[in-house]
Amino acid sequence: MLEVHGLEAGYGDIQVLWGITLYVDGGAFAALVGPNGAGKSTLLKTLAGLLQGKAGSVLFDGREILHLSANERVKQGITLVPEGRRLYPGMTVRENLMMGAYTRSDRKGIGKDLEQVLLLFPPLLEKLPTLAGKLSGGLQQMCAIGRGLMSHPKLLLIDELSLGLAPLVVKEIVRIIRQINGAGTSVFIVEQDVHAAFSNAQYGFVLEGGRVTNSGKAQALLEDERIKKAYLGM
Amino acid sequence: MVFIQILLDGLLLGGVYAVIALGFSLVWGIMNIINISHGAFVMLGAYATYWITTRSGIDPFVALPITMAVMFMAGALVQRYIINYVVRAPASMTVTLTFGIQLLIVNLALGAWTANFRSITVPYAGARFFLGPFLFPYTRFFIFLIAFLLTAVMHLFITRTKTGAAIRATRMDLESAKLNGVNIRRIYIITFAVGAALAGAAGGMIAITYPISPMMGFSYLAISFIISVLGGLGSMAGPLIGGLIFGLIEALSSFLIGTGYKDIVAFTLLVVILLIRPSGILGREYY
Amino acid sequence: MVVLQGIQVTKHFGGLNALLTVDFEVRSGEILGLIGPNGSGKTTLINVISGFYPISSGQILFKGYPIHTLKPYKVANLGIARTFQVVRPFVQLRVIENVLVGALFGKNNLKVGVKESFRKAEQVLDLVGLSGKVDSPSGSLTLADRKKLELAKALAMEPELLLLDEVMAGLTFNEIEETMDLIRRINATGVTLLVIEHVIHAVLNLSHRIFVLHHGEKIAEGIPHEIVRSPQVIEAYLGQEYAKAYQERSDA
Amino acid sequence: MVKDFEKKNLLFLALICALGVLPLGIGVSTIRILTSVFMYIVLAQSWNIIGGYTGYVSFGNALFFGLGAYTTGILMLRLHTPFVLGLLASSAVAFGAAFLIGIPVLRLKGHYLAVATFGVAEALREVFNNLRKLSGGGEGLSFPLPAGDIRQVSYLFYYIMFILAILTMMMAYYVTRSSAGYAMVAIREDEDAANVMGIHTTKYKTLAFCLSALFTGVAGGAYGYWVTFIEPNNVFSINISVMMVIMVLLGGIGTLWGPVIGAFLLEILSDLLISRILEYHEAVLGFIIILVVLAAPRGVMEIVKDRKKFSLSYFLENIRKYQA
Repeated sequence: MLEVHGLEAGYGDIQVLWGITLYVDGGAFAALVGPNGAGKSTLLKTLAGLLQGKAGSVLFDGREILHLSANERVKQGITLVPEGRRLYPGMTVRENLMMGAYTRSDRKGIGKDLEQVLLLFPPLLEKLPTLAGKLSGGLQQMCAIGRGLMSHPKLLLIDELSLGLAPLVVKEIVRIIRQINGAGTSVFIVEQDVHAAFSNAQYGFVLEGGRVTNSGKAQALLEDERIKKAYLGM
Repeated sequence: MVFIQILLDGLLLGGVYAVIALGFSLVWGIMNIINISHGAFVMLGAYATYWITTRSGIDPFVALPITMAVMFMAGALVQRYIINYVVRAPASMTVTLTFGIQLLIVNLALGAWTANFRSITVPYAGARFFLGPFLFPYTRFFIFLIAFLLTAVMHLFITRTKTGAAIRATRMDLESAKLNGVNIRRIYIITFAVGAALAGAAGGMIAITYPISPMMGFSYLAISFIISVLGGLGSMAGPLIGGLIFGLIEALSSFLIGTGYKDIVAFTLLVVILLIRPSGILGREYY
Repeated sequence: MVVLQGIQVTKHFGGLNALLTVDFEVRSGEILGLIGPNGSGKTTLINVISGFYPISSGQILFKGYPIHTLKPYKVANLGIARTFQVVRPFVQLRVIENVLVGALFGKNNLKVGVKESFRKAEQVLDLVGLSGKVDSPSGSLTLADRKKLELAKALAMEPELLLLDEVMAGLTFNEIEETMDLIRRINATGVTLLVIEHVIHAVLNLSHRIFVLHHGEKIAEGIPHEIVRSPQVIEAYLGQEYAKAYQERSDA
Repeated sequence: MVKDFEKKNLLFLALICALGVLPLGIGVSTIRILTSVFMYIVLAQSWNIIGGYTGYVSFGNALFFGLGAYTTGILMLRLHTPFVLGLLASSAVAFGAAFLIGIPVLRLKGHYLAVATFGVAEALREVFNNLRKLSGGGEGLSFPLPAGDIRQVSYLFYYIMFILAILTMMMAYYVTRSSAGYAMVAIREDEDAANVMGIHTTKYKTLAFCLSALFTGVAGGAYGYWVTFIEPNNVFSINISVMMVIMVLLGGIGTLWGPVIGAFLLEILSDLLISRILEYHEAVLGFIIILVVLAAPRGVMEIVKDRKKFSLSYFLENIRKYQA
């Protein structure tokens, strides 16, 4: 579904990604891990169209999308849940969720998806009229993922899912993401927490210094000593 | 008695001020651009109303929506082909650029329409009614109502419509808005065009009550500054409340200290508020 | 001798405890490593030491003198320099002029003239290995060179205590080796260092002592080899489950 | 290197000498234009110190011009002080005003600073419109007429503005090469980073503001005596504040020679326009402002420094740089 070949990107003169090649199959749950500064967020921003890739190709459903803008990619079916949630703090939870459906005009479909999101994340229901800026971290992450789902994506990209969340909350959200994935949406998460990433994904990639240094079945990666080395240097 | 009448006059005038500042603070708040040419847009709106009224003979109040539509288009064009290219530029560039636009518009208007004052005469110009001992001219009273109406419509537009939500979203988190599929450029065009339409409405309202000339805009720019700072940039109610407060302050200071000093009071107020509370008296963190 | 001492340092942001009653000390002449996962409060600690944020409660003493109420420039004038994680060169100045600013102000603060400060800046650039790029516009440097420049700016201030915030993030293996070497040489000239680093193997090799922050609290402190074996640290970095699994594997 | 330096200096000296004897050979109206160019060099270069080098974009620097004009005027008219003493007083008043205004106002940044400086200038304009006894209020203030025939008078002001321009240039030259100058540029580039490097930012921002006021005030005093009649709406005008900004942008912001080039080009151009199309000259000026900001916001200096840049793609790149 998503095929990335030799992708190079960065900020201004500073190149961060050096020829990234990876893929996400239709319906898959894929994960990418890597230490701080490896270029994880840069990769996702480039995939979502917030940053322009300098070279390489990004194929989505067989179509080249490297030069599409962010809003065009949303229409194609790629949605990014950004690092740090990035909700609209002065909008209510409902308004935030509805902003997720901004590109859609099928009222019925939107209504159905809103119901679906509230089923997936029941705690959001009573918070609908609350300003998003006043939610706890876990609820914010739920709202952010819910907002992403409201665009009815084919591929959901999630950046730093576990950042700043208590382990139990992470577990709960990961469970829901598996549910989302089970319903047919492809999921690609980028994580620092190796376990949260690889114990749930089918396969994964390791990013170091702007390059993919390792990839394969998630279970195998989880047991790979090299990952620990990348993190703890032992 | 006289004192209360003066306050009432101040309030009525404050309504017009509110509409002048409404578009200005919208553009400032959403796009982070101080539009120095806002006063020139007010002037263009005044002339549009004037020409529509004098040429076609329709009532100036009826001409207001037409004026707004014309100014909306003008604003959209200016945003698309000029301002769009400096939206991310530092203040030195945006302020200077919009000053240039102002200079261009005002001097073209001077060339086309001369510096002479013109006024719209309506048959009901002198009509008034009394509420107890207090006097209300009909035109000013209507204008005051329209100011409220426009503020209410803007409030509904910003809070209840999808486009309004996208405008607020763009203001709160640009990247998130992009990720939700908002076309930022289009949002900016709509925002600036609405700002211009509101400037046009204000200009029309001024043309109904005062003589107009191409040079009229600048003092309204200054008023926009003051009211935006007074009311803060966080809401649609800000300019209304700021405008009413400013109308009162202006009336009071002319009455108590003298007409010559009202601008000193106004500008001193502007600077003092900026220093004490730059987000304005009613300013909110979020739009 | 203790150069810098933090007593019950606490910093709230709204309801969030970025730092919670953290006690720490930096001893004269040492390299102290500060590690912890993302969002654990490392950068916040540097920000409060350098006077960027006021602390919510507690005390920070520099050579026994309280500095937690001082403005950043005062802290700098006393002899504490810092770098920024996201480097902040003065983009429109040449490389040497960037460093010159540090030499002119910093600890000496105007006691040295412009000419002499230029010479000082040249020496520092030599030390960090940027002598070939003295006149380059600083905006045109590569990331590795920008990191070096960030270090040079701080070094030119002639600090007694240098706070380094992830100077190795984003560098290649060789560049990291170079930087480690450089930090050792700086330390050898008598500068005390507090080093935040995510490149763990570097910080383990480099530091005399290490302390670990997690969720704004100190969870461990000690010499490098003990630290990496601490279950709390492994858990903080790799998650509870991973730590458990790792423990089982190494037991087996 | 040394030779290069000497060549530059020689060129500069030759230019000064040429401009020094130039008025002897040209008509009074040309002298007048050049006098005006020199005055705007003073204003633009002064603004450049706070707006260009320090990055605090003031839109109210006309207030120093106005204060200077009125200080000299009031002293000459009411106390019959000599002109030169008036100028000295103007510099002191402008400097002092900048100090008092700068400390609170320079805490603001960006748009808020722009609006606040504009507000202070407008408030002062209104104050002088109302100080009838002291300043003549809105009716303006007439200076004593300078002695001599038209040509002699035009020489006098030519040389006054010429010397002021040289002094301002020298100030800019020496300040930007001093530690204070480096502090100012560091503040512009990244105020927080400057702060942690040990720079007392408030001190240097205020200093920059005071220096930018100094010769602006003197130029105001000289201007009043030159044109013999001033009114608040004229000398405190936002147009003067904006002209300073435009000239610096046109020439090259934060450069030594940018303000000179900008003042020269814009003053000559606006004079040409006035003589050709009086009615629309300000409209054309507005158009030029728009073009400069869009296509060459870093001014002529950048193109002078690197002539290869002078191409369509350079301008297109500038236009695209800040778009949404």
